[in-house]
Amino acid sequence: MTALLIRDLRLAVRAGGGFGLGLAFFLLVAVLVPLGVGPEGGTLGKIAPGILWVGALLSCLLSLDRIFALDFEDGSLDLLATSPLPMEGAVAVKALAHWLVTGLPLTLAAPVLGVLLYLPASGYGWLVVSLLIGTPALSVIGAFGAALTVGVKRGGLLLSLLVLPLYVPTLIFGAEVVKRGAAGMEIATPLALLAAITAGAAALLPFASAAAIRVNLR
Amino acid sequence: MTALLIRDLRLAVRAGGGFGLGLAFFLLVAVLVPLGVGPEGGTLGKIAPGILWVGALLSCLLSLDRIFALDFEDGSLDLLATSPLPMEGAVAVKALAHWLVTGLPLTLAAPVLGVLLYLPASGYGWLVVSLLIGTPALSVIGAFGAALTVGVKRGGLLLSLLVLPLYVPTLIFGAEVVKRGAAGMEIATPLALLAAITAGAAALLPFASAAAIRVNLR
Amino acid sequence: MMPDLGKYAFAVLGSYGVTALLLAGLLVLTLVQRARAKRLLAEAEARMEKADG
Amino acid sequence: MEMRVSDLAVQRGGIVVLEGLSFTLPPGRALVLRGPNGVGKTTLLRTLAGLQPAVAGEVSIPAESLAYASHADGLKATLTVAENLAFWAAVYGTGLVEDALAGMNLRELRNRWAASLSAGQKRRLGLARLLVSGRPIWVLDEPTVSLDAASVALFAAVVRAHLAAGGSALLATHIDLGLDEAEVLDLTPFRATSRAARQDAGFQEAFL
Amino acid sequence: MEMRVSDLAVQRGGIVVLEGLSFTLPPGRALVLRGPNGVGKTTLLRTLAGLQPAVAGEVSIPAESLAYASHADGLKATLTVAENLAFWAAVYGTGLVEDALAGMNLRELRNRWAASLSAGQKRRLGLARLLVSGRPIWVLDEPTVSLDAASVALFAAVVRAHLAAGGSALLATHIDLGLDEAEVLDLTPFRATSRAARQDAGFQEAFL
Amino acid sequence: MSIWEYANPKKFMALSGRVLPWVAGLAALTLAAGLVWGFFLTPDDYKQGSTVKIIYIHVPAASAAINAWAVMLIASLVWIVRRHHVSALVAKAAAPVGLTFTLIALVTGAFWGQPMWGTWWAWDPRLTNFLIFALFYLGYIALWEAVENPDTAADLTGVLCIVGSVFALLSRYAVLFWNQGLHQGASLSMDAQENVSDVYWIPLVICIAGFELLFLALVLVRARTEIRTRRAQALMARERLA
Ligand code: HEM
Ligand SMILES: Nc1ncnc2c1ncn2[C@@H]1O[C@H](COP(=O)(O)OP(=O)(O)OP(=O)(O)O)[C@@H](O)[C@H]1O
Ligand SMILES: Nc1ncnc2c1ncn2[C@@H]1O[C@H](COP(=O)(O)OP(=O)(O)OP(=O)(O)O)[C@@H](O)[C@H]1O
Ligand SMILES: [Mg+2]
Ligand SMILES: [Mg+2]
Repeated sequence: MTALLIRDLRLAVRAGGGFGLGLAFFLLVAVLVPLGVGPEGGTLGKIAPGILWVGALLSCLLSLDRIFALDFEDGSLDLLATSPLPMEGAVAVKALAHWLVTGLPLTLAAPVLGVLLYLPASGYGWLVVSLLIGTPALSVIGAFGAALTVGVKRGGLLLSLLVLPLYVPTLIFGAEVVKRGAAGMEIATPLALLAAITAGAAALLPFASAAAIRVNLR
Repeated sequence: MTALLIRDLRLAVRAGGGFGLGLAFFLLVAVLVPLGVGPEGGTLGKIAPGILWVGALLSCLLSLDRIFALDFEDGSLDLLATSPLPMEGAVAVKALAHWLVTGLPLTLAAPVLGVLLYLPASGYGWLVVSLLIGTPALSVIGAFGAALTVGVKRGGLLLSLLVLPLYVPTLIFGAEVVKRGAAGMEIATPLALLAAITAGAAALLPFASAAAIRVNLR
Repeated sequence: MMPDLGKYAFAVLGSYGVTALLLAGLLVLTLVQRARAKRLLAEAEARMEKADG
Repeated sequence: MEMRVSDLAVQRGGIVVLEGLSFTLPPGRALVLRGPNGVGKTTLLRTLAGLQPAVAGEVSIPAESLAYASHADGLKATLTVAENLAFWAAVYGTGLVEDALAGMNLRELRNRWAASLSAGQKRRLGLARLLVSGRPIWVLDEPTVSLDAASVALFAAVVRAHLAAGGSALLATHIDLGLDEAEVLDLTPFRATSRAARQDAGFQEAFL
Repeated sequence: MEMRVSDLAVQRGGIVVLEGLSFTLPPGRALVLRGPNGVGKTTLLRTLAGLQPAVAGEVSIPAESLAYASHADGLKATLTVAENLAFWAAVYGTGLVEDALAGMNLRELRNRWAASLSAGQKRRLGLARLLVSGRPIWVLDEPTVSLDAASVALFAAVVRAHLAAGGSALLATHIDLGLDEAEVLDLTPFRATSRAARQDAGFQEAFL
Repeated sequence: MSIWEYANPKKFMALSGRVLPWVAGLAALTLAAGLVWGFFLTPDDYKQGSTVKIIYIHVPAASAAINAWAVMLIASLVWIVRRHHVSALVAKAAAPVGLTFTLIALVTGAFWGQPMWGTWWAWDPRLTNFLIFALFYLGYIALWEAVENPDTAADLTGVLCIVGSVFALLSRYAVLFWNQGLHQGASLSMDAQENVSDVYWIPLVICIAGFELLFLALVLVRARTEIRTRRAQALMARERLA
């Protein structure tokens, strides 16, 4: 298990491995939206929580197909499936690796991007907290989508289509936490729901993902 | 040339080929943003031109890596390079095919999504016009980015990073046309500039792309 | 000695501080890379000497 | 440590391709599968490795004893030769990296990126994975593709040593491996033809 | 229609791997390249195909006369066998699809998706591309990988017919193709070693 | 002797080895002098107060970052036209330095904007352009890192640098069109050269010189590192074959 985690992290930081690129994409969304929408601070500040969460979600999404597709294409997934590692464990570890290279850096970078979108000062803390609690769910759900589409050649966009609806609750509660936090309102309810989604997804989805992979390898 | 165009279009509509998925992604962005931002019509209407253009841009971006990566991986790009087709022509044709399966459907679907975002009525015509004139540039510039990253394993995100800054002028002028159009202002200048970018990119970039591909095949 | 920065102390010291950090980071990175390259090259050249001689 | 297969039928793409196949593979023996292209060798090996379910018949393989090598090598281009092997050694919980490197003549290439190997060198690395697995039953799909004569001989020697140590090997191949002591099983006679056998086969047959 | 190579040096990953290579390949002749794994066969063929520049020496090949087949087949999984071939026929401006299907014994598979072919069937389809190209000089990298004995014989017959029609073929391989009339060129003696030749070679040599 | 001679790695190493200590020393000296002068010995501006001291970093860093891009563009062109390895490596060496200077300009600008404009960030054309600039640098560096074969990487990044420069000009214009901005006018008592009183102007010029020298020194060191790495790689590769 640790070997798999280390391998995945090592592959991520090696040339072309994609570490930091999710982050870059997040940054790009935060830059492009003002370019498209216009520079007025009032409007931007109002949409900032939503846009930041949508941006985080899209960045996660883009690196999802790496979770299994590369291993499938070069045959390692076949070999992993015939190895002594339980597939459920492998899935969980790969989702964890994905979070470590995508969700975590994203969370840490979010406050800086908040500046670009004129996020109100009271929102920064909650932005970080909500991302920290919410992004693991994105990785786990994403791993499930990746497992479903692993056999499909370049299933990247199909993957997006499958996964995005599953992301909706996380997005709504996550953005709500930031919006309320920024407005100084009570945030306990959405935060609790966000945490519940993450916990539930992390506990149950690896089993579904492992089953999906086994089917796809047949 | 026509054979290549027909092949690329046929591959796109076959299983897993990605036709319609760019569209689906565009739709999802249009749905997710109101979910993240909140449902007030005033705010949404104001940001609609920008968000729609950003959405179109992201959808294009997501399908870019298909332009050359699949052909590279299965060896067809080597074979194409040794075939009688000039590489510049092949690049141009592939960008055209990309536009036909991504940019064009997107343009046609945009008015419907405008409704979701409360785009003011006067903006619909200009939305379609600006996308029609602007999206070919997205495909051509994207083909250049795809050509640069074709050797890189799963260069999808690197591609985004390289290409998005190049998209900035197109985005600004495109969104500006819609914004001004919706507000009933004069749109000749940004529209002319948008057209100039498309024409310039289509005339010059295929040469740079062909050079990049030849380098990557070495 | 220290000039009185008044209410802008945070902005001024902050920019000087971050600049110092960024420059120091770049400098350290540059020197580390230089040391590694030097070491690698020395090793490779030593081996070449042995092989040739 | 014996692999026993009785009256096995396997399917690919919803069509039964082989049926009525029975054999045993005791420790210390090698069995070479032959048959024309498309007869179903790959399909059979994938079924034995547990990657796809059998249509009919029984497969008995002791748990945790099988190592499978497919057409693809499962190498990571951005890991070095040694790192690639070390990963599999950790997965299988063995520490045999050095032996495997020595065994497949990869010592000199140990710090090269897998991306920069030639076709045959990649294949050698793929085969070294077997040594690192420490598993007794090897199931190999065209293991010597792209290998030169010397490497084929090296591979034969490796297989022989594995058999001598009580392991066994099942190999699908079109070319001569120089393993004269191995039994050969031609799959052509087991081509699925009978309607009956296809009857309750894969998902497609339910509609026949 | 003669391919002439004189004093050629080729590089891979910035290192000269072969040097001082000269040969001519007149119409009607086949030349088989041999050599251990990693000697540089693939590199040489890619250079001749124009995919990478030569380091030194001269290659003279008549324009538009060469067809190259690499380790990979360049098949599109979601096109049928016939569609795959028809594409290349259109690219090369020939209409030889039916002949090629017949030549490589693919008629029965013509409406199958390329994805559902076995390894050997895919390879046959990859080779059929050569027939469709109508080019006289074939440059082939391990063409018979994964082929069974019957298909190897079929391929040999196809090559013979090509030679008889005035074509020529350059083949890198490790196994016997059954083309006894072909000359054999072992690349081992041309391994690059001399310091001088390496001096101004690939990009790395500028730093030596 | 033509200047192309120095495109030979050996000659470049010899020459750069000789000038490097002087450049580095001079850079340290001018920087120290300019910053000490600026920070300790200039009065506060009547309007901006002590924040005016930020100018001694902000402006030199910004102009050095722009010059770094120019250096990369020229070096890329030289590589593509004349295929001199050293120039490709100089372009590679300049990118991280340029990126750092860009970041410094951005961060100091943000620290300055906070008290002056009441906001850390504004979508002002100059600022926006610099942000896009930073993204170009990031992409350029990422491309160098992602491509393994150094010659391929040099070719690809060269093409990117040229195309990117064209688009950078385009973006500049597009961004100006999009927003007229407040960088210049807003609260500056001293934006144009002639408005700057000598009290601030002289140390500022010294600082600009210091940053340019620092850039030169860092690029020299980094280029030397790249050359050493490439030589080590070449030796190791040869070893493997021998
Ligand atoms: C993140 C925010 C900022 C960025 C990215 C930025 C960027 C730049 C750039 C690119 C230049 C041009 C340098 C050159 O052409 O040589 C510049 C110059 C300058 N900036 Fe900023 N700036 C920022 C914020 C500010 C603020 C808040 C102030 C002061 C209120 C300021 C004051 C100046 C001055 C006085 C100059 C020199 C003017 C000139 O030579 O034209 N900047 N800045
Ligand atoms: N999706 C599918 N639908 C129908 N038939 C299929 C499908 N996929 C594979 N087949 C067929 O199944 C048969 C078995 O293929 P398999 O790959 O097992 O053959 P093989 O013996 O390994 O051949 P080779 O020696 O060429 O590797 C082939 O005839 C192939 O054409
Ligand atoms: N990036 C690289 N850096 C250094 N050496 C490399 C690189 N890529 C390939 N090589 C080496 O170049 C040599 C030539 O490889 P090539 O693929 O041409 O061999 P080959 O004769 O086709 O071998 P095979 O029979 O195994 O296919 C090999 O020794 C290989 O290890
Ligand atoms: Mg097979
Ligand atoms: Mg080869």
